[in-house]
Amino acid sequence: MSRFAALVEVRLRPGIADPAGTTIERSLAALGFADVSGVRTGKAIRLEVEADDAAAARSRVEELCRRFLTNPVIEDALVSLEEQAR
Amino acid sequence: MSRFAALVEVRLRPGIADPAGTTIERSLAALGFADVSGVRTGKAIRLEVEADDAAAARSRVEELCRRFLTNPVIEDALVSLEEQAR
Amino acid sequence: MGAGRSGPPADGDDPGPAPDVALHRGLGLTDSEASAIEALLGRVPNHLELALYAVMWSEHCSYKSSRVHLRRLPTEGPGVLVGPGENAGVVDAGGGIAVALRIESHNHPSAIEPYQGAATGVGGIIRDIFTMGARPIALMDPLRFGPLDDERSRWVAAGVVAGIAGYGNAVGVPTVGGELVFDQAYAGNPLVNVLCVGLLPVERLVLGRAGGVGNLAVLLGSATGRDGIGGVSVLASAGFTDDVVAEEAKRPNVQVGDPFEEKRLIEACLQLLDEGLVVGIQDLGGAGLACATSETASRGGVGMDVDVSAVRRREPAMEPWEVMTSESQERMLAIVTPENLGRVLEVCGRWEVAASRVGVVTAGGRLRILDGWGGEVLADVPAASLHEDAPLYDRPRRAPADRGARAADDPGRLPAPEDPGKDLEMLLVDPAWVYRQYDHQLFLNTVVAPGGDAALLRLHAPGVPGGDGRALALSADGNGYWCAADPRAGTAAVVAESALNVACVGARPVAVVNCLNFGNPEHPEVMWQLSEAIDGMAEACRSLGLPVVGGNVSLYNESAGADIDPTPVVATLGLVEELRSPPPGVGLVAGEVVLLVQAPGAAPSLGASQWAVRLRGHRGGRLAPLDLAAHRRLVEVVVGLVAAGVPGGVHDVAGGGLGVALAEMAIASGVGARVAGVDGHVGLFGEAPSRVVLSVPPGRVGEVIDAVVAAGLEAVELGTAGGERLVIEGLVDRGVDGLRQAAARVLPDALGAVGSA
Amino acid sequence: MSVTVGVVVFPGTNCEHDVVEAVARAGGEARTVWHADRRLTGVDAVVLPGGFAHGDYLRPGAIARFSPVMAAVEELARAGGPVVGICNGFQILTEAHLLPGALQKNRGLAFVCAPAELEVVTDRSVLTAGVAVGRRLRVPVNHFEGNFTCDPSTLAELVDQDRIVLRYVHNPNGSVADIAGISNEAGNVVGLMPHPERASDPLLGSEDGLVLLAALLASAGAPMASPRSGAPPVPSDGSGSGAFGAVAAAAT
Ligand SMILES: Nc1ncnc2c1ncn2[C@@H]1O[C@H](COP(=O)(O)OP(=O)(O)O)[C@@H](O)[C@H]1O
Ligand SMILES: [Mg+2]
Repeated sequence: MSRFAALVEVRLRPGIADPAGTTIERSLAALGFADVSGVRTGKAIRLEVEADDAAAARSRVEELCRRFLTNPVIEDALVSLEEQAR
Repeated sequence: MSRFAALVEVRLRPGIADPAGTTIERSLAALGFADVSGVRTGKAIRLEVEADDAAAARSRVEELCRRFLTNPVIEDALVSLEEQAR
Repeated sequence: MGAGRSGPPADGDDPGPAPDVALHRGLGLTDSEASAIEALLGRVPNHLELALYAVMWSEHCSYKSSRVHLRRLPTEGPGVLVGPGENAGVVDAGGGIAVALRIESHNHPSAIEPYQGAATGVGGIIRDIFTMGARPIALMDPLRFGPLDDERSRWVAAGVVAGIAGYGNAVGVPTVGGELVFDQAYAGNPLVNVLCVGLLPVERLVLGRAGGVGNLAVLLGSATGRDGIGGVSVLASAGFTDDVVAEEAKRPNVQVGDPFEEKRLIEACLQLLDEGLVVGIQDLGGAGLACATSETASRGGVGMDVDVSAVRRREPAMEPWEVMTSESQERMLAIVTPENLGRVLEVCGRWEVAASRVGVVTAGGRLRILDGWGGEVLADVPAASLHEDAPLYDRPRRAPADRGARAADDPGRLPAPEDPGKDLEMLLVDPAWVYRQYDHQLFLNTVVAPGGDAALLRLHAPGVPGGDGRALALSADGNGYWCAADPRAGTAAVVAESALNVACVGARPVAVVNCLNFGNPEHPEVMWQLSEAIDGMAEACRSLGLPVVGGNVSLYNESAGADIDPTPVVATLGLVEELRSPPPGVGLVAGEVVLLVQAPGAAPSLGASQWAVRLRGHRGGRLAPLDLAAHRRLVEVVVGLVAAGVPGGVHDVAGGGLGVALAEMAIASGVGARVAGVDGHVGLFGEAPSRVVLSVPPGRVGEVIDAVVAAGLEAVELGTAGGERLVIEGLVDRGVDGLRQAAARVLPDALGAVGSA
Repeated sequence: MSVTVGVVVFPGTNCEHDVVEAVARAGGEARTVWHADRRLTGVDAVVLPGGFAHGDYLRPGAIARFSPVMAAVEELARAGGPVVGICNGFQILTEAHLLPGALQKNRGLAFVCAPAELEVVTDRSVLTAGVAVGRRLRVPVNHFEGNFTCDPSTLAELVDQDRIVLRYVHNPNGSVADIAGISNEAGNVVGLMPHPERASDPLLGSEDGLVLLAALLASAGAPMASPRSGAPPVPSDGSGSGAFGAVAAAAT
């Protein structure tokens, strides 16, 4: 068994309104960041998983995303994985 | 000028309590995910920035993080960048 | 059990490294405090011991600069069950129910992390209440920030409000009122005060003390981390500077609140108390375990052995001194008998509250910190010395040099406004944007919600039997302008206003708590302000029959060397014997007569008024005099009239004067008025204590005037309510709806767009 | 014969006492049910009350839906028994897929506690059975995540099947089609953001919530006449018990 570190990015699905992103974007110009646009907000969840290999780890994390970490009605998830030194 | 897509991960600084992460972790065993641990929660913010080059883009996003997207008292940010096709 | 290797750690044989000067200073102890500790122990303290004294003798925990003055406050009265000194004051409300209340400040943490600073302030004050055995039923949040046109102040204000909402709503305690002030004096150092009220059956009253040698100390709640280490000594007891290094050093002291943990703690602790499973219970606040263990032991006249290794930790490699002084949130210490331990753990298990046995009550009064039961003794000090032997300072006091000149600089000499209606509009701020973010209705108690003169709540809570129609009222009040002009008279006027607010919802004021927000006590002017304010409060409370049942002192409110305006905040508790229907509230009823009831010869002054300070930037002048005896009679008359259901609307005249009071009544009810006889802009905006506006049905005006005159007060018929305009002859003619919109716009315009990720 | 309502308490729930009290005012009986219980014995209807179950961490309702009691709630719902989720309870019902859609953050990105004017859209639900369609009720809202969201086909289905139960007259949160409450197809499972229990006494400024609670009691007491299903509520018969989540108590 190895330990894998995962970063799960939970994003609002395309087409779902993101008032937090819109609000940030609206205040950017006033702050002198007119060069920034397209703000979308989501959650970043870091966790560790024990698994035999990277594929197994990924499939566990994806299952966790499906069952628990996202609400598929409005969200999807992007998983990135990294093996940890023991 | 090019356009760069950035992913900003806003994280609680090490040592700062993360009640959401702790609570999520506590419920995992009951969901059949005893192999998952070390849950930490943060924010994921995607945005686009116009800049001359990658270095300039990164420094703009990092400035935005410092001034607006994080409170350095309890949070820090991890920025990853990608040049966009026009 | 705790019978380990005995003997103090440094009895001649192994003194350890002698603490150097830098060490005790680094912990915030002065050289003379360090020598006092050495004399008290008869030896050189080790690092852990020094850390215990440093946090316990900090300004925050020991009140070393204010105690000599606080003694002058009246603290006793017929209904007082518990006065200052315990976690909260407790007042008998009749019918077998008692009310616990307490107010605290969280100013410094909120300045650097507004959301969490305010949130943890809410968490801390709630723990003070259920520690007494009371079910927390309501919060209030007196808030003061820098001006709305300052970007950082807007960020602080929006974050603080979100933090109070985020924590208070989730923990399930409604926030039923507060205050909201924006002024330059608070730009570098905002004031975030929080008040909590709880109800308990009188017989469940518990005090935070240990008793019974052999009883166990059980630590409940969150694991202990490095957050908030030394918070009381560093963060709460020193002002802000421009020094970036110093700011950085303070940062680790900010904590993150967990309202979900706190909610489970409330339920678990109340169940433990209901089942009679605890001998004593104490929250962990400032100074963490060091404070909770030594305080319970010293109150109970016993000692305690604490196994520091038994404390659940959130982080690896924590030093014993870090564990003992950490201010990690959402923790409680329960003293239980060994027989009850099993059941205690069962109750905690049901609520998913972690519990571990960390101490045992001992005879002899020593607080000993051990590394494992029977392990090394890491510290050994007299428990009581951490409290009772704390230094007491009578710091030098001096009235400000410009006092006379400032008083003589009367804003009455400023030119009269060309359009008083415009000035009136600019003084109106509707705080609804704030309180709409707070659950203010939970427990089905809120009869008068935020927006009235005082909150009015049914005396009713889960697990608290009875109540039978009784109600309580609460109002929190402060006025930095008045207190800066004259701390003694200003504070007395604040007490008077608070009592009158409570009366306006038909409740008899019975007790107060206070939060004394002042600048740096090492400045003699600040100590003079503090001393004067306490005298003013003492005098007003004595005259009005209001015992002070608790309080909090927050010093070092300064930034870049400038002290805040002296800002004592007073919260008054009122009681209603039988509440049959909601009181009339702030408002006007079309066709009714608008009456001003006041102490005889009231002479409003523009000195330190809202109009002078906020609109003209003029902070000089004198306050209108306060006749406390007349004020007491006014309070009684108003309570009587409201309880009898005579007026159709009631509002006290406070900040902003008669103009603002009339406008607020018109806005609240959507009914205008036509009034006459207001004497220019001084009459319109001048402030004076002891004034109330009533809307009275024409047929009952005679009876109201009789009651007023019989009480030695005076009634002035101002005019008639009705229509859609507020007309104050010769001064103001504005549509009520326009005024309403102007007031409603201020906060959403300034704060609504302060986005955060 | 009095109707008994089970009011489910999750760690972090805070409106359970208020619902129990308001149900009593509406003429019923209510008792609390602990989230770790697997049975709903002796209960004619279930209310999932408001609050912050599990702190609303991750998402409101995300953790609570896995509580042991939810299997019994689901069983009762499938058998046609009345199940009502108020506020956090509504969020839990959507997370548990007993109701469609999701509740997102309010459009104004702030918590809202205020009175709301509601319009009854259908009488074909356990919460509005016998209440005149079009009737206006004044019932407070109190939430941060009350902005009901669903895809267009779900919305069309809700409309076609007459499953929008209550609408806001002035939308406080950005909810699609001003939706304040919806039901399942049978009408026996209802979720709503407003708090009927907070409008249950003249001292509180409105008694309109009692209209809804009385309809619920009537529906529960006359299951055969319940809006769309002929099936009587069948109390579930689970077995065993045990706390959900780690029990962290430990003696050293
Ligand atoms: N920060 C706040 N939180 C909650 N309620 C507030 C806040 N600020 C003001 N309010 C409410 O708004 C109303 C008006 O406040 P204020 O003008 O201070 O009243 P008064 O002049 O009668 O003391 C009160 O009911 C008060 O409780
Ligand atoms: Mg008032």
